[in-house]
Amino acid sequence: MWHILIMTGILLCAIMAIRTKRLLVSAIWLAGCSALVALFLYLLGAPEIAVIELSVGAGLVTVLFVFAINIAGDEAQPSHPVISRPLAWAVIAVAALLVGWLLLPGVNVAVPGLPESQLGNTLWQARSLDMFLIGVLIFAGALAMLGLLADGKKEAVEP
Amino acid sequence: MNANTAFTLVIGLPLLGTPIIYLLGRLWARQNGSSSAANPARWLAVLILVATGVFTYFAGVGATADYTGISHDFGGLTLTMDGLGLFLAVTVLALGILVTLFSAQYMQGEVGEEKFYALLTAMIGAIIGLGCATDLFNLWLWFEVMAVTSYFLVAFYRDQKASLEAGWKYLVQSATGSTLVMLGIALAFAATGSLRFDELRLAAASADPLLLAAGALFIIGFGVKTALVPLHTWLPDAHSQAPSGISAMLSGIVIEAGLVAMLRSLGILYATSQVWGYLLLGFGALNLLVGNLMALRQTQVKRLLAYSSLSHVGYMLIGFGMAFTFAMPNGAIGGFFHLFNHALMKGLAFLAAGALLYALYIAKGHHGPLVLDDLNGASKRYPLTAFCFSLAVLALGGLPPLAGFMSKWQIFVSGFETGNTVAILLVIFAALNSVLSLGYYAPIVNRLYRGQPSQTVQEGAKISPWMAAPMVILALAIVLLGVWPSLLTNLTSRAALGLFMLMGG
Amino acid sequence: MNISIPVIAGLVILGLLGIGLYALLAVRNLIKIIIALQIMVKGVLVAFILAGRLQGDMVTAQSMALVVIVADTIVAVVGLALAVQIRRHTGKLDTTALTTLRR
Amino acid sequence: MATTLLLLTIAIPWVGGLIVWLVGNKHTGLQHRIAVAFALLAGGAGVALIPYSSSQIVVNLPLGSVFGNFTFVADGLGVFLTVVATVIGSLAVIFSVDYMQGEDQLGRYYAMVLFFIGAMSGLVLTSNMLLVFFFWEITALCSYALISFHNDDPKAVAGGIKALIITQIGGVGLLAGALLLYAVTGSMDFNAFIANPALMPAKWLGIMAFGFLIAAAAKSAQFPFQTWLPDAMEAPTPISALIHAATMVNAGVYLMARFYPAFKDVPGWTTAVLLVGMITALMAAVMALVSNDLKRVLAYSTVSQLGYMFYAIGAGGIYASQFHLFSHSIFKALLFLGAGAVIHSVGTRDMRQMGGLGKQMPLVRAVFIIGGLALAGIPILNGFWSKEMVLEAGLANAPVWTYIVMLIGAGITALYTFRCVWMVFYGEPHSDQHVHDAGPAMKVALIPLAFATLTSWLLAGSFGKLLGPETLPAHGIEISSLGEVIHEVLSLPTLIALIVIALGLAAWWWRGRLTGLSNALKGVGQAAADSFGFEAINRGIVKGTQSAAEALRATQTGLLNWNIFGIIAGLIIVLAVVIFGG
Repeated sequence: MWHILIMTGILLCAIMAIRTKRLLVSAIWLAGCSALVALFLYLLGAPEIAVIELSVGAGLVTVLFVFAINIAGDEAQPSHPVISRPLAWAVIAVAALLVGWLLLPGVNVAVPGLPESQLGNTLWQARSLDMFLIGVLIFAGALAMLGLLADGKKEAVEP
Repeated sequence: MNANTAFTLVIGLPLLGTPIIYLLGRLWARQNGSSSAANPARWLAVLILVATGVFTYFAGVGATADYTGISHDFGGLTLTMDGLGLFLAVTVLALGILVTLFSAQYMQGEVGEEKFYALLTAMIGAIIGLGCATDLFNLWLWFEVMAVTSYFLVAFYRDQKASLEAGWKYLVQSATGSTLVMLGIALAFAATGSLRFDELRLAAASADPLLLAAGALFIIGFGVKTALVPLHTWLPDAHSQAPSGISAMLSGIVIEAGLVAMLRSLGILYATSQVWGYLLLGFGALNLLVGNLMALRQTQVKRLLAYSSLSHVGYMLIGFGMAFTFAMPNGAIGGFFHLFNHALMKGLAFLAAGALLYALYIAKGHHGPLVLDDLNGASKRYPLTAFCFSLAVLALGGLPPLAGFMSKWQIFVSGFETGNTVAILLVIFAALNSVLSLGYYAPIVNRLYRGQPSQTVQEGAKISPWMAAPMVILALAIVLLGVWPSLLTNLTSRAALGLFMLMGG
Repeated sequence: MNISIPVIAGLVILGLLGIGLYALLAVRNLIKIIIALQIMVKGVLVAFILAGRLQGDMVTAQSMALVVIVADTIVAVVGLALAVQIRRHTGKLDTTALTTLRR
Repeated sequence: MATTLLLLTIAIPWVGGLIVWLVGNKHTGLQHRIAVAFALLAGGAGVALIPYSSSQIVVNLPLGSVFGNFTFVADGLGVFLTVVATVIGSLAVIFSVDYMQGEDQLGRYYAMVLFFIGAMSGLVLTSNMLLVFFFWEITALCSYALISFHNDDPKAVAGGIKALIITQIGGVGLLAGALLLYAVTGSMDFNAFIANPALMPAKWLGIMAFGFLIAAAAKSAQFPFQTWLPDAMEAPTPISALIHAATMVNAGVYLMARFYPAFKDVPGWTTAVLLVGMITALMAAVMALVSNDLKRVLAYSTVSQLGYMFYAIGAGGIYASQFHLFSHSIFKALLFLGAGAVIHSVGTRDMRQMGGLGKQMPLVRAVFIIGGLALAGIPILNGFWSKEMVLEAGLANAPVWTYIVMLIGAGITALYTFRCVWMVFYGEPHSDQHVHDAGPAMKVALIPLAFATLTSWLLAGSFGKLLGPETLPAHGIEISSLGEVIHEVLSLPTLIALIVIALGLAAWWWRGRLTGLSNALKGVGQAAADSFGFEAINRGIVKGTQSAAEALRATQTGLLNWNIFGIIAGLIIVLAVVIFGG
């Protein structure tokens, strides 16, 4: 029952994040969505990742969005979509139907019990290569952001 | 040298070298201002890549000692340089080193030069790693690193609106595809409980709907990067707006890295369904036709070359489709051969177009697109570049004695070997498309060799030997592989073996 | 109501991905497009955890989910940086303003 | 020795081409000399190869996997065509010294010519199907590059690309056949297959036979692919002589002759070859009759004569076809080079602007008339002997009505040849033209060809030996002496043929009185001037493709939302295939 409520909440937040005209409000709906997803993950038995999602997804990313919206400006946009809404909905519905066709029977099974969690160990030992790559990724992302946001002329005359 | 150590260095060196390149370049730029002499970051990048190449040689000696390749455990994850991994590493390093050399003059004095070299090196490292991954999630992560490093490279001219636009479309479409791949990985994990290729392959023996969905998501997700036809729309924009060296890398190796990732993930699911091969063949035919028709009426040179990449991916897809559908070894070998040749040919074409673009526009501070009319009579002033460019486009069109002919031949052979009428018709369709492609390649050559140089050509700047040298090397390689195709058989057949082992053959 | 938890999770996954993709089709604002990508990734997160739950391998699932969160934050950062830069150069945050590259 | 010679024949021109290109366009004198030297060397190597002809493989470079062994065989057919390519090639290069004097970008010109000569030798000497295709395409590439040598002229560019694309479309037939050969027999070597065509199941053999016919028809400008050759006349004239009269266009005839023993039992194949040859011979002859462009007349006549060769092969007359090929290469090269000398000095190709040139250029007139008489089939020039042999092969093995059609073709040939000679060298001179005689290098090239036109038929016996069972065991050519040929030719049908040819000549003299007839045939003339609608078909295809391409460009909207739509559409398609197709 809780699950259904949370599901409704998640989807509602997501829809609102898309529908709202103002970007800041949109970012806040996204944060709400994120928080509910974190709760859902907690209920699914993943407390550690729920915490991380809460802090990164709902926290850090929202801050980033607010920051970006501050720079870019939050003017109301004409909301004429390029692709007519019914067509978009129809396409999405068909795609979701087809994925669901394959997915739902597969997941409709009994849930096994939860073993002891050892996330830390797994992260730093079993999947340490992934952690290394995350490091590379963060570095690359930082470089890209620096590069993109840097003001060309100013940098040229820097001593 | 110990092959295992060499392999570790091959993986680690480009990625660990990235921050060093950046810091060195940054410090140097701070002290000297960015528009004067050569930034040492480029030489460090070349040095690191060449060193990686040397280590790849030693690792390759070890990797070819037996058919399983050479493995190294990083924590709980294993990287294995099998035939396919070695092949991809050789291809990306060969093209990458030449592109870095080429960029030395091309990128001279651009703001953010050091970031360019750092990210280029990281991208090459990521592609090497992608070829060696043995874990589905790890494969995706290498793929994602490659994507993130390339976003900035595509949008490098961040003062140009068109460049930003291209980068934006590339990022969003890429990220969408990447998300679909992630979902596919989650589904595969949900169905089998494992991510390692070998375990997954054993577990994925039946047509579990989750695995079928995963396969479909892999095709679409990786297909965005590979530029399968309805998903290809980012490609002409990104390829035409990126700095030319990056266009060469994108077209020559990045989209093919997506293809390798797709083949790896579909290879694991080989036993689940027959349709993967048919889908590859279908997308191959579609890519051929759409790529050629779209290129036929282009007036911008780099955009034309970008569309022709679509059709060349089509040839590769047909080769791999033959391997998947009819278990034809020649299909896979030919596919990999064409992949390599395409890296050379399209790399050369983009570098030559880039050299002209540089001489005619960028050196003068313009950022206009290079249009076909600008090529008129270019051979008068730039005989070497014009010759290399002609060689590249004729090779792309599949004319002997150039490399593109031989790899197409091998792919076509695999189609006929099946003895299947549909496969044979598909090959004939592909051959006719090859003819159609001459409809846009040949006029380029004619333009280059006109007697009267266009106004833009007459006013063009000089092309330095640093730009010419990589082109000459690529041109020689194209001719050499055209007259001596078996030079590469060892590498390509091992790559095919790697693929077939994955498929459980 | 007698729907099992995995099915609910499956619906969440489908719903989030569907809404995200719909937004990519229908929304023109650049920052909202990044938001849409974020929504899709949240669906994938749920998918990873669900997969781990079904296979009883929560540890692997959570570590993957962590990587996904970080990786997509990076993509969001780069995307936002691009969006900001585009806004600086075109004065707009609209995809329909970005059609110089066509045909 | 044979190995060395054979490899030299291919390698010398290629090395020469490379050197000429590297010398650079600043040293034109040196470029001329190098090109001539290497062409002559190649010619020498080619001729020296004659005594070594045999059916044995002399070069074998194993390459492995799908590329097979690169094998070369110096058998009669190959050696003969190599000699034609290298010798006429050297004469064309010598001619070019005068013709191309002062032209820009000589390096590219000579490099391509020499590259072509080497590739042509390679094409006829190899026994590896991959290499056949390989060299086949190289000759097409060189032909394209040389047709559009004057890249500033849009007509030349269009002609080059047209030639390239049409021969490439035909090339797909050769490709399919070659791939079939490898896929079914597991070997790229075609000699084993020719000796034993049963290696191939009948179904595949049929596809291969007709695939090769398509390729040969496209290469030799036969019906329905004939449209590219007239447009190829934008090439510099020595190129027209070398590539589009004497060598490359013969590759199709060569291919048919080479594989005749393997395909002759394929149902309908010989008939198809016969009919293609017949239709082309007649149609092109009519088109030659109404054209006013000197080079186009010669081009149509080339197409028509190639039709005779196809006809002979269809009728089983391999020797006749090859002998006609031999004669034709000589006299058509002579005619083209003569025409080149005329065009070079007059500065136009339109025959209506010429006339009365004989007085200013007596030597050119003399050799041109020799060539013209050979083309018309007047005894005792080489064209007479070979054409009669073709006709007799037809009379012996083909339906009589086809023989009659070919006879009519011979009459028209005589008529258009005479018309052409008259319009160029006789009649009213156009006084406003400044005409100068041919240069010395041109004469050096023309005189040997004229001499050969007069005498090459004397080689008929040795030619028969060259193509005999020792070097071509599967072809069964049994002609060993000149006497045999003379005996065969001098018979009643020859008389009939000569009468028809004489009628053709007479028709020109009486052209005034035949106005009624010519008015009646005006429709045919108009249709012929329009290439019997084939040009329109070509244009239609090109236009259709172009507009399809233009329409498709609308799909690249540049709008991110539509791009994403593409991704989702792709996802739906793939999912649907997976769910419903798996």
